Amino acid sequence: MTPSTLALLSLFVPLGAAVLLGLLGPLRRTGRPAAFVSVAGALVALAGAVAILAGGDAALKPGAHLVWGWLSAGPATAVGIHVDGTSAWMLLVVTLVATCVQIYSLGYLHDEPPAALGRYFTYQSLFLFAMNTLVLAPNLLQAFLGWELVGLVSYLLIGFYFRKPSAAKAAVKAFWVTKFADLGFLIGLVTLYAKTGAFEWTAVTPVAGFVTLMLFFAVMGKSAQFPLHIWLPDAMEGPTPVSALLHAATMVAAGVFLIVRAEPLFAQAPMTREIMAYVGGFTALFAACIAVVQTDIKKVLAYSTCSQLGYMVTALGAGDTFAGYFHLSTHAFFKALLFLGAGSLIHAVHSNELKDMGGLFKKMPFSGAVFIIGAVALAGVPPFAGFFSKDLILEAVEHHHLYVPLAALAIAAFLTAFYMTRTVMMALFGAPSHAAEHAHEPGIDMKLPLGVLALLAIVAGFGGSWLAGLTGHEYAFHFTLVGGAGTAIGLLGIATGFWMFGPAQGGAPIKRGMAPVGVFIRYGLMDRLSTVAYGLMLAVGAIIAWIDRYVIDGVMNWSGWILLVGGRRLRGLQTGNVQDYVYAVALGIVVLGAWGILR
Amino acid sequence: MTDHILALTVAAPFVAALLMLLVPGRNHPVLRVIGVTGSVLSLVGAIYVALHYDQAKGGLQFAQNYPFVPSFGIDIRLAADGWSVALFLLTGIIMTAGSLASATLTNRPKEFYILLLVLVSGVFGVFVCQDLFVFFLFYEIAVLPMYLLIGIWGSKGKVAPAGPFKSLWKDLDVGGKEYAAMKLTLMLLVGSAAILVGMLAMYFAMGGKSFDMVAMAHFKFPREMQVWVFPMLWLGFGSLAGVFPFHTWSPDGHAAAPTAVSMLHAGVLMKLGAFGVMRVGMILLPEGAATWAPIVGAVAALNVIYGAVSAMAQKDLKYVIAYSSVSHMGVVMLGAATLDPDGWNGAIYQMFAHGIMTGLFFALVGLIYERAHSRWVPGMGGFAKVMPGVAAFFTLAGLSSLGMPGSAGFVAEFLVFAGAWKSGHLMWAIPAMIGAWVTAVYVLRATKMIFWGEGPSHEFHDLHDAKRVEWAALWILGTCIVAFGCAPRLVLDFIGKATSEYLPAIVDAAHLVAMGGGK
Amino acid sequence: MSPDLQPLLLDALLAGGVLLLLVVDLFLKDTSKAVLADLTALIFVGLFGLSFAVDTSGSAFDGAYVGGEWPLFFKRLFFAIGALTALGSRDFVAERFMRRQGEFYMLLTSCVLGMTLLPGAQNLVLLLVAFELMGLPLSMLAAWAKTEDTKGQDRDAAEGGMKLYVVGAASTGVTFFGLSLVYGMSGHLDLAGLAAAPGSPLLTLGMFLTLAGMSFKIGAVPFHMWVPDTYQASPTPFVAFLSVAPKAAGFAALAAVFVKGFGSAAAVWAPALLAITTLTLVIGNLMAIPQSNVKRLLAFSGVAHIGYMLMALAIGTGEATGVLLFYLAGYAATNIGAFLVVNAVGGRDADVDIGLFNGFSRRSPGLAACLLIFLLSLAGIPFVVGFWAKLYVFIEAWRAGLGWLVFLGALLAVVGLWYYLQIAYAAYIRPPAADREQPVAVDPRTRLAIGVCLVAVIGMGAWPSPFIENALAAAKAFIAH
Amino acid sequence: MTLDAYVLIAGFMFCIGLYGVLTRRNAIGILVSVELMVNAANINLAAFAHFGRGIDGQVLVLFTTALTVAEVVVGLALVLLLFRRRKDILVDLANGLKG
Repeated sequence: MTPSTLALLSLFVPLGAAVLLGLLGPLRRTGRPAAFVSVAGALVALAGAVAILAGGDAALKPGAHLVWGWLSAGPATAVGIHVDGTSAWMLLVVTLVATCVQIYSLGYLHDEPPAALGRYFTYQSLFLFAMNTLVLAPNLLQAFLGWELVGLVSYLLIGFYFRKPSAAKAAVKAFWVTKFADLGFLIGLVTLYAKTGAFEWTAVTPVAGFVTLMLFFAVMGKSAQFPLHIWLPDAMEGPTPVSALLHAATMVAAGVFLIVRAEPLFAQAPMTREIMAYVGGFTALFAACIAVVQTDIKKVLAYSTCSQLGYMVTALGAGDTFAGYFHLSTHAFFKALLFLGAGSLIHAVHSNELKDMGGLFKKMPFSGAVFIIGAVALAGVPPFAGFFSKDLILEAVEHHHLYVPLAALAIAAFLTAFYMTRTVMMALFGAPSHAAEHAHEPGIDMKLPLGVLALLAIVAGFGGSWLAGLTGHEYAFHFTLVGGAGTAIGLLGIATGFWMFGPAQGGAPIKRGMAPVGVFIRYGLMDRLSTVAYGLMLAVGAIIAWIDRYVIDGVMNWSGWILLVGGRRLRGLQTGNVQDYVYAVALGIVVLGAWGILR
Repeated sequence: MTDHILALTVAAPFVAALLMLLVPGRNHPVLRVIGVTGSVLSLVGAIYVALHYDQAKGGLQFAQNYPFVPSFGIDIRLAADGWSVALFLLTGIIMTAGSLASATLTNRPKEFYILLLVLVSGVFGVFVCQDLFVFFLFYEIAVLPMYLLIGIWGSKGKVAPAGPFKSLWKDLDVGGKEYAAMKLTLMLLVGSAAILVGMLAMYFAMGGKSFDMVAMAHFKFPREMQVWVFPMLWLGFGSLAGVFPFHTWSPDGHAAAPTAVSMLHAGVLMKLGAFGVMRVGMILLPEGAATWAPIVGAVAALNVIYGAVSAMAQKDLKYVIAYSSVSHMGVVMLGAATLDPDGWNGAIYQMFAHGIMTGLFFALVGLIYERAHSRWVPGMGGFAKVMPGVAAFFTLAGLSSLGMPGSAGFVAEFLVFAGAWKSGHLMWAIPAMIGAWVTAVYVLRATKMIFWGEGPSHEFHDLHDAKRVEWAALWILGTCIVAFGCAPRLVLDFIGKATSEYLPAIVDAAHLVAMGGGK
Repeated sequence: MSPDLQPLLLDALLAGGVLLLLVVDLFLKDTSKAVLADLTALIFVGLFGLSFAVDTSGSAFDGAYVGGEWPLFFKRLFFAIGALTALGSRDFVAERFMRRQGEFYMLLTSCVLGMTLLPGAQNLVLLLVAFELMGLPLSMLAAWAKTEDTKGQDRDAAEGGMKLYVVGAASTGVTFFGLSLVYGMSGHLDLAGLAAAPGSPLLTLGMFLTLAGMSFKIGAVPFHMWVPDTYQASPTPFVAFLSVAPKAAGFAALAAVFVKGFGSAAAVWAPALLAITTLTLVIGNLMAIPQSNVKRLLAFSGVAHIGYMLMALAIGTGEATGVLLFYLAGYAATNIGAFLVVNAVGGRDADVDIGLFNGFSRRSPGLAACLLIFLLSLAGIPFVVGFWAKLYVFIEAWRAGLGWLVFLGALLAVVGLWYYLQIAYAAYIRPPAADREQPVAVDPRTRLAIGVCLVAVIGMGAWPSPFIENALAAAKAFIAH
Repeated sequence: MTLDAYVLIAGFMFCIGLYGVLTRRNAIGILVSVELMVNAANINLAAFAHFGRGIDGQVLVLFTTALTVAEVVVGLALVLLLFRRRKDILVDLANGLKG
């Protein structure tokens, strides 16, 4: 089969699963059978992605392009698929992680009622379709369609436990914030259309600067860049596999993927790139600071995701697309691994809180081991996956003389290593909590995805040059001063973490250093800000609605009332005395007569 | 037979209404069957028209003339263009869903169905009528039954006295259903008065011989006349389209109206207003339209954001949806004001998309109200547990309303925004886009407050999901939202065809106006 | 002078009918006098039918009376109104004024005789005689009260009749005085002579005094103030008659004197008439809003309608006059129907409060639907005759360059809808009072009359063409002669 | 006397009559005042006829006289009716219908 056929398969089989489950209520409500439908769909999609890459990059070099007119006949406003190295690899990453997560979910959500489980897997299938729509987009229009759809599924999945008020709140917050950012996408899209008449990735246009700036605004929302990252920590209200898939590996990385795809546009906009580098660098540092003081294991990972996305954005801002893309891929694997591993721990102790864990390594060696693999990969320890991509990013940033972002990334690297060590120490070692005493390893359905992802987290870094070749870049690992320094900083972070939270300390909660700063930033500033903004909007709404009801509508009522009162006043003339009536006649003839004579 | 398909489609509901006169009022099943049959027949007619409209040829098809008042040059001229096809379909769909949704009505169904069917005949007529005068007649038929429909079958609301006009409350009974019905009727008829005046001005400017709209489109009215007649038509028709500040009938009217009436009114009738502005105001008076377009667009942009922000503050569910209609009709008017092909296509498509979406919304609100006996959003919560189907459809409608890709609403809004941008009116497009975002805020907030969270509290003891025939309406409309969102060209091609026929003349006129010459 | 009475054939037969009624009345017992109503209706129907069969063109009395399409249109209108009134009055009158039925129908018929004579009059003498022949019975009929009954519907009949009489008598004096000046300045009493009179201030004064005097009969503001009081007090079936027939006759007289007689001086009187028109439109509509008595409400609504008709009169062209005829016919059908329904609902109550209509549609759905249609026609809603009537007036007004008046008229039509809907609201939306849940009793003849009105209202609304053509032709003949 | 004098007298009479209608509370007084108005018109008609406007005016005087008689008869009947109902004939007290 040709790459385009395979890509269509990967695209539409999950959609088919979603539609099937969506329309067939009875099937959906059976729970596990429904889940198998979805998993089967994901497996087919994965097989398609693998087959595309297995077909060799000869077929992918020019890129298979297949479009149908959507808003009108003709290619200008078309949808379809575009399969080249970049999208093929991304397709593989997405389908692979999605498959892992879906299989994992079978175990993780074992205790959910069947109807809820069916709903969950319907969303999962829909997500895969939406994400593939975005990945395979032949133009920005379709990218936007996919972009919005993944946002929708994110909303639905965060709100999966919709009866929980905090989850409901988090779901709508996520939607509002990302949708607000999406205004940027829409504006950029419309501008591009207005100026070029189409939505091509490769458009050359004088407004590229504006368009890319707007696109980046959308990326800031979806990829959780400061200050639009506020939704991501709250999004952890969703089930942990969802966090792994959407809010760590794939959906939040869509922003990065978008910039990678739209490279020709961004290349025309150096200004935008510079802004990106600074925003990314700041986010990397900022989020890492907050991650240090989190007590909820998922929140640690969420801020870590934020921070890592900052890395990618900085790399893209430095103009090194491949560095960003590479980190996207490795991050997808190890962060999904971390989340799923964390999920395994959570599943065991029924709590997200680090203080409820502790000493779990002994009870759950497999989960603990894979979690540690993920952590070291994230910390950038060679030869794990994160090392290579992070090294490349630092190198690229240095190469473009972006020293401020570079410094931020370096500090972030230290903090990353530090907080991951802290997390590992607090969760896996030290004195077990009461809840942790009955913890045990999950079943095979959860172990299998963990194993696959752990493997990838170890080896993915070595595929760098292959990936570069696939996507038309050049890359070979070589030692540089800045990269080495980065690694050293990372190791220093681990050491510090070990020193502070190691067995000697017994996983004591943090009370030193930057704790107040982080707490302030997290709870004092950003949350307050979003609450204030929301409250302000509601207040404006209330004022406008009041004006509408009592002033605008009041004027309407008033004009009717004038008639009513006018009529009532006039009734006073009708006195009932017939001579007054004759007076009216007399008045009439006097006026008429005067008019007649004087005219 | 097929030559007269338009007349047959227009007449089908009316004939059904006449048939009902013969049925005793107690015989509910027969009445229901006649009502639904009349609606379905008109839907079949609409589909027939869509299938047999020759897209390659375009223009006015299925044309038929029926003499009416020859001495004043009034004929019933029926013919369909691409827009008619799309809006015919919309009306058929909404009416079918509406008649299904009111199948559970037990209070005087005979009168209800008769009025509803007469109304919908008028709507069909407007969309295919090529005689300005008869256009107006159909328009009136579509508007007037509203009074009784709301007055008799409506529900009562209450508005606390406040504000600078507080003293009016004791005289006007603000908030009641009769107040709403009366306000709606009077405001719309004041609009009609303006339309009538504009219409007569056009009739006499053309020599007082004929109301033929095709002839009028070719006739070049004097610039000065266009410039004062267009605003008459804009505000006249616009009052039905909820143009600020003549939108205030809409929240009260929709909130008071019974389910099927809200569906039809917000779903189809408001479109008549916007359709009138475009079909009569803009196409027949291109220079007037070009002169006024900046103001029309600015008011429309205001409508979008104003309606959305107002909706955000509403606590009564029906008011939320009603204000959202005001906001969405702003999108339609914005598209119309762009005088750009994408903008116009978007405007008509938004009529279509919003019609279906809001029809679904009102159907759902009706279901919720029927079960919860309350429309007070803050008091609800957790309804998704007991009515998951309703929750799902409500979410779907909400997504269309906020312009989610894959739903019809996205296509429409996107085209309108693109049109606004292309016509160089950033200052319209940005408020409109922000308005679309505010839509997301209030729709999801409402969804959250109604369906999510803990609950439902025990005061809502007879909540249950949709049943039997109620599903039909939901499925019809829900399917349409997704189908027309995924495959917009099903109707967009028709719309685009007609737009491409009408627009060039207006663009030329806009150039003339911009140059200040062209007399 | 060879009295060729051919043009007056119908009028002569009607005069015979008056006598016949008088004579028959003598031979009937009180209990069987109700048959006089049927006889009256029969006379009118017969004459109505005959009007299609005989040729009444030509002139009589040495040119003082000219037949033709114009008078014929009015005659048919008056015959129809007379027949409908007689049918609608029958049971009402028989129940209340059992002994005085003969006089009632005799007066009604002679009143119609005055009206039928009027449109053809080409001479002020004949015009005045016909005008008075019409006017005097009206006062009597308006005061037609059952003196023993001091609480029921005719409680205030004497007062209402007296008001009509006093304002009417004063107006007659004004008319006479005005016409005397007109005669003095022009030297002629025939309309053709008036047309040739040279302008002078006294002539204008006379003209305006005549206008004022005649405006009383049609109830134009500010000569309208008797209208609501008299309508409220008088027997309702008679109000149905009073609200349409004298108006039509008054317009015939005004058209004769002004459009025809002073046609060349239109520039003088048209502005004055427009001022009256505007006042009438505004005052009539505004004062109708706060009314709670349906008869008063319809009275003020009638004043408002006179405003629309005056609009057509003020334009003064042939087409406008034709439109006026159409308006009169449509208004007659609508208003008679409305008042007959009001009579049925009001029953014996002294005041027909809107509250009496509560739940009407549940009590008698058919009758309520009729009322609704009449109200819609009054409001000027499409597909009933009132719409076309207003529309034609607007079209003609626009043609005459009175765009502002069209706009005002259209806006006030919306205001009109407001108060008409108040009745519809009570009838359709409010529940019936506990003691009034049974269907409204309507006698068969009233039912017939209402049905005829309904058919006319819907027929002329759905298919106005033949009627407007007929009216235009009549007006054309009138102008051309 | 000249025509102007007749017309002036007639005008004066008409005004007196109108004033009477407006001010007399007694119904009979109003009837008499109306007579004055009509007779003012009659004086006009007769004078105009006399001063060369032809015989028509005099003919009309005869007619108006007859019509006025009829009118007064009706008026007196109404006054009687009013009296039977109210036991007085003061028109300004008969103001039950208003508004």
